[in-house]
Amino acid sequence: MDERYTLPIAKITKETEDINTYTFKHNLGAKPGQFIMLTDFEGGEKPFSISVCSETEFSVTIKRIGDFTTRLFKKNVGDLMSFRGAYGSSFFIHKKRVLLVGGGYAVPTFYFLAKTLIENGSEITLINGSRTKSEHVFADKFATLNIRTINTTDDGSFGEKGTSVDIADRLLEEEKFDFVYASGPEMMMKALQPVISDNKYEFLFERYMKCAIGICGNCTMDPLGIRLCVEGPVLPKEKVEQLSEFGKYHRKPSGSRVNF
Amino acid sequence: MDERYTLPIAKITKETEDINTYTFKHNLGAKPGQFIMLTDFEGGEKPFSISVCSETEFSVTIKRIGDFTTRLFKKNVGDLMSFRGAYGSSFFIHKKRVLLVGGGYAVPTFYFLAKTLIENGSEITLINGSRTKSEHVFADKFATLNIRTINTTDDGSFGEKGTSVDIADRLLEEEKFDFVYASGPEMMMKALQPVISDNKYEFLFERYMKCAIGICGNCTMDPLGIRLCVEGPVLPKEKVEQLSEFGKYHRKPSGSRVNF
Amino acid sequence: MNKIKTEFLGAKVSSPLVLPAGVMGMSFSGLNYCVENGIGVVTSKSLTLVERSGHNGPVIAEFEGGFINAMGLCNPGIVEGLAEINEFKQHSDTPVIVSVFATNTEDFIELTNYVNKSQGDFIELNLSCPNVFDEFGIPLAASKDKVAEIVRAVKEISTIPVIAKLSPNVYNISEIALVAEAAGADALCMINTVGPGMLIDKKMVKPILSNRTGGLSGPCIKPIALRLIHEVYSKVNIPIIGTGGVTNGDDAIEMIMAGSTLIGVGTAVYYRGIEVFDKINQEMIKFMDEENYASINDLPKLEKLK
Amino acid sequence: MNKIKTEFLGAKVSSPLVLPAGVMGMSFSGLNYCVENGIGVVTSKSLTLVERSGHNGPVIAEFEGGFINAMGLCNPGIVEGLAEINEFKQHSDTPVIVSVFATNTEDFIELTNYVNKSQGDFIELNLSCPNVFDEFGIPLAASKDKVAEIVRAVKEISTIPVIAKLSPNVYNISEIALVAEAAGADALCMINTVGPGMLIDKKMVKPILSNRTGGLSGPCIKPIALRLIHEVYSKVNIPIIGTGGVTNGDDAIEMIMAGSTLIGVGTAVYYRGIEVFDKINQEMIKFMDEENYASINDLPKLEKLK
Ligand SMILES: Cc1cc2nc3c(=O)[nH]c(=O)nc-3n(C[C@H](O)[C@H](O)[C@H](O)COP(=O)(O)OP(=O)(O)OC[C@H]3O[C@@H](n4cnc5c(N)ncnc54)[C@H](O)[C@@H]3O)c2cc1C
Ligand SMILES: Cc1cc2nc3c(=O)[nH]c(=O)nc-3n(C[C@H](O)[C@H](O)[C@H](O)COP(=O)(O)OP(=O)(O)OC[C@H]3O[C@@H](n4cnc5c(N)ncnc54)[C@H](O)[C@@H]3O)c2cc1C
Ligand SMILES: Cc1cc2nc3c(=O)[nH]c(=O)nc-3n(C[C@H](O)[C@H](O)[C@H](O)COP(=O)(O)O)c2cc1C
Ligand SMILES: Cc1cc2nc3c(=O)[nH]c(=O)nc-3n(C[C@H](O)[C@H](O)[C@H](O)COP(=O)(O)O)c2cc1C
Ligand code: FES
Ligand code: FES
Repeated sequence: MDERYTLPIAKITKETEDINTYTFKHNLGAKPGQFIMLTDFEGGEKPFSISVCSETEFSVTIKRIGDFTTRLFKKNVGDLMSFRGAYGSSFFIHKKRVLLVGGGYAVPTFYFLAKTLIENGSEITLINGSRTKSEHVFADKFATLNIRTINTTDDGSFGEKGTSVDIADRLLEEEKFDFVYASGPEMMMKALQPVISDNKYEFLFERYMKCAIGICGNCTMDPLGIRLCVEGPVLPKEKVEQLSEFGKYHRKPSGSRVNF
Repeated sequence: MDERYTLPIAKITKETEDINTYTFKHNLGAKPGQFIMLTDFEGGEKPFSISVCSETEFSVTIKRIGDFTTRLFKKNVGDLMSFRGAYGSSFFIHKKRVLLVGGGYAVPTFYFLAKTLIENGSEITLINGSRTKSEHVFADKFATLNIRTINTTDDGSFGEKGTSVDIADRLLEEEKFDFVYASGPEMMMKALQPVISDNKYEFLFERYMKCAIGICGNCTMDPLGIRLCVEGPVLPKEKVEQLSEFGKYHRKPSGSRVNF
Repeated sequence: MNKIKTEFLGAKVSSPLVLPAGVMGMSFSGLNYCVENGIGVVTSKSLTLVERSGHNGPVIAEFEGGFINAMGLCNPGIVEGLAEINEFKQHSDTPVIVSVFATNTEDFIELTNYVNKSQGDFIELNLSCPNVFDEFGIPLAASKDKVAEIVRAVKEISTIPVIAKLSPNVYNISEIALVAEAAGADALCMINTVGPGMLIDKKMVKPILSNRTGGLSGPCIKPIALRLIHEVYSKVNIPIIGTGGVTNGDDAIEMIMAGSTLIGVGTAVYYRGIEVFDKINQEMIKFMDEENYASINDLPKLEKLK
Repeated sequence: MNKIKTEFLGAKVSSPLVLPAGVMGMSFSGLNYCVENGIGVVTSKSLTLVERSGHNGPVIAEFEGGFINAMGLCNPGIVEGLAEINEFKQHSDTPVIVSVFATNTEDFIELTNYVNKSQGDFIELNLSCPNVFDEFGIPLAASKDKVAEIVRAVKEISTIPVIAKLSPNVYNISEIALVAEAAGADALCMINTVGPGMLIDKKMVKPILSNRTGGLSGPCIKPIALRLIHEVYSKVNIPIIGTGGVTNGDDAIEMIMAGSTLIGVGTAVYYRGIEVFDKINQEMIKFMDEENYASINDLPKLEKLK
């Protein structure tokens, strides 16, 4: 059965003006890269990546974007929310030298990934990028992990100046990595792709999701037809290279295409 | 799931003019005393006790009585039949000195019971009773088991002369048994009851059954309300002693009472 | 157990759970066995004027999520059936709903006259059996006119409250419920089995049920029951016995939230044994404890539809 | 795989399995993914004249034996939808059924004019969506007159065969099927989702689906589908795409025996993965091998009803 849980929000952590982390006391049993479908039964159910996950609690880190997330930002600790999942594919756990390239609200899922990689003895370099200091997330949390982190902002207001892709480009010229992970805006990943074309990698994608269980077909990726909610959201290089819509278009709730 | 199997009749053994044994190649996984519901999808589905049961096949030994069994007696090896089960309670396996008191078409289920008792090291005495030689069943089969068997007919045409109850009465005066099992016409069991009132015992009952899964209520036994298809057909002494309908009446398919 | 005590049309009941018509309701002892296992109200098998043996077997078949059944309204007839109920009443003060089935108003009136003389506490009109199509055609509950006529006629003469049992297989359930209410029904029982459906033996190429088709019951009909109950609850002012697929405490709570006052538990007897009633009672109490509801009567209901 | 080759309205199909409307049918690539996994015929999401975003989430919820869903007919509109189909056709010769939805004859005619200009092989009239009640009321398939009118109008202008998709939630399915046949339908697809049903979140006391209700699909509707298909098969002379709860080879065989020519497989994609089509193909072949049927076309049918 596709179980649904309805629980009070146990904790709300303000990360930036527009990004909050919501914590629930529940043993989700998820793997890094997976997501939940979250709803308040007021209209709308949306996918969010898991940013923290232990046997007693899990968190999702959410950016205020539209109707649903705006309503969510008005909720308080103790308010009930309902979720199902975890769904989807997860990141391959590579035990050697890995590079994590992240951008914006999509970085926090790397926290869950990094914890798991550390447990498996990987040697981690994280690029945590954002546009500007006030939008930078999880820097403190990553600092508590014993990993090499490079913070970067487009405007240089925090960490280095430049995009995550700029930093990745520089690192890859100097060093060798066995595996690259990317999670961030699609155009960031699109820009990253040529930079890491000699590497093995996995990208975390976002597409509009409705059923999240692989039947409605709203989240299929052209031309493969694979469903981002089942075969994704984490896709390996071989798949990414075949995607004709990557960096070009995605589909609205109606299924109609919109260009990035 | 309440599984249903449709299989060809693998073997038909004529036991008497009116009694046949039907064998199916199927691992039923039943316990002695349990029954199946058998149908040919021509109208009617009826309960029959399991007389032989191994990992590769099982048998039911059936007396021609009414519409359904008359149709059944016209079937040939290879004809398809459908069954579900095994259902119901089973005989307690007592490992010491046991007495089996059987009558008519209800005796064969003691073959399955005896085999199981033997495996458990019980010391078995079987009274195999019938009205007359031509109605006597399974004498040969029981002879192959290394147990003490007393064949008896009302008219003395085969084995001793007398009813199963007469023989049981005599044996119990002379010997001690740790447990008594009875399977036969209800009036036989009714007559047996006072004879074995000092013993522990179990009786196998028959009542009209429809669902066989404990919901229709057609097979409940007054005044307990227990369902013969779930809590029975094998009932222990404590239950039997409380039954007000025992030897008095049973219920028709309509639920209406008919006296024996 | 105080938490789950409630009232139904003036009668005190120890649990909101009801044994629905046709399940374990053949004999006084079958009803009593359910009482011993925690049921709050029992319903007899649907009784007809004349004894009926019902359909030939197989009468029931399982599929994923439920059963189809076509018992064919087997019952010993109203006289013997009421004798069982009276015998039950000698040993128990648990309220009894007498379910009756007929195909026309005159017969329903005659049945009611019998029931008036029995110790039954409520009379339930089975207007919705889906398993006697070949014999009687589409259930009465599909027609507003017939529902109105029969309920009115029975209500006029019945000395005990009248419950109308509705069919799920209609598009206009609230209209039918409103008609029943207007005609004087004191309560509604819904839903009867869904469909009907059919299953096939693919080796013998035959329908499994000898009646070919049978109504669906069990967990899979719960969403349909919840939807219909909520729609009807939004419109009527009489209590509803919510029935259909209730298998555990969560289901029972959902039934109440959808608008039920009492909750039928039928097919679940197969899934969880005769102990199912006690189990569901306990599960409801556990939920109320966790969520701080003092009584089953405090449980909130879904917002009504407009 | 030769055993399961068959024909449907003159088209050769590699497997009798059909992807029904609304499942994986949003994009050319989704359809193609199902073809790679063994489906014989694909159906598009039901297309409307104007783009629809569909209902807010949650749009789907599971229960024992199935799902309720209320997607709300989300689709990119007929023009973009047909563009996806044409793109699909560039890569595949698998037959495509174009499903269209409208609420009146004029719109169905307009939709048909678009479909005529596409590479779709069949047009399917969704007369039976149970998830847009609030917006559009009771499905058209509940009315004989509307079914007749729409099918006739579409048939008159359609350049490809016309399939009518029927609703299970009626008492007179064969009458409706006969009306569709008489109006010129070349085939029937049945059944659409059942109910609809509702599920409740008991902590928040809210319906789980944002549309409140949703149609039932999955294993638990199979008995209803089999019953209705058999009844319709007994009366009409046009082929049926039997859909509803088919999850394994046994189910598919039963559908054929009930009277189906092709078999829809939707919700099972959840239960058994996208590989479900190949799995069912193999399971059908296994059954045919065991029972000595040389071809899917040799499978016997249940005796027709009189
Ligand atoms: C697998 C997955 C993981 C995600 N993880 C996170 C996360 O950890 N944190 C987070 O803040 N967000 C995450 N998202 C995105 C998140 O689901 C959307 O931001 C959210 O649904 C917006 O809802 P809304 O009602 O507030 O905005 P809406 O009003 O629905 O959307 C506002 C805009 O965003 C677009 N949009 C919405 N959802 C998507 C989508 N899934 N893909 C592409 N565009 C979309 C809409 O088309 C619209 O233009 C994830 C999405 C996916 C698919
Ligand atoms: C648990 C159980 C185990 C059984 N085991 C065997 C067995 O191993 N071998 C065997 O031959 N028979 C057995 N029976 C009895 C068998 O089920 C019936 O003989 C059979 O159903 C008769 O079917 P029919 O259609 O041929 O006769 P019908 O026409 O149905 O019946 C003929 C007469 O028998 C009566 N009758 C039918 N079934 C029952 C019943 N269950 N209880 C009481 N009276 C009944 C009818 O009321 C009628 O008077 C068993 C019954 C039960 C309940
Ligand atoms: C074996 C069986 C027999 C039934 N007989 C009757 C009946 O005689 N009269 C009636 O109104 N409903 C009858 N029903 C319907 C039930 O009362 C109930 O409405 C239905 O089964 C749904 O509840 P459930 O899912 O809890 O079983 C019967 C149901 C079953 C399973
Ligand atoms: C998510 C989902 C979306 C559906 N959308 C449509 C649709 O747009 N048009 C339609 O005619 N049927 C639609 N249906 C109904 C299916 O085509 C099919 O008739 C039904 O699901 C029964 O088959 P199944 O049990 O194999 O899923 C949808 C079903 C599901 C589960
Ligand atoms: S969201 Fe429905 S298939 Fe992925
Ligand atoms: S036969 Fe139905 S309860 Fe026993």
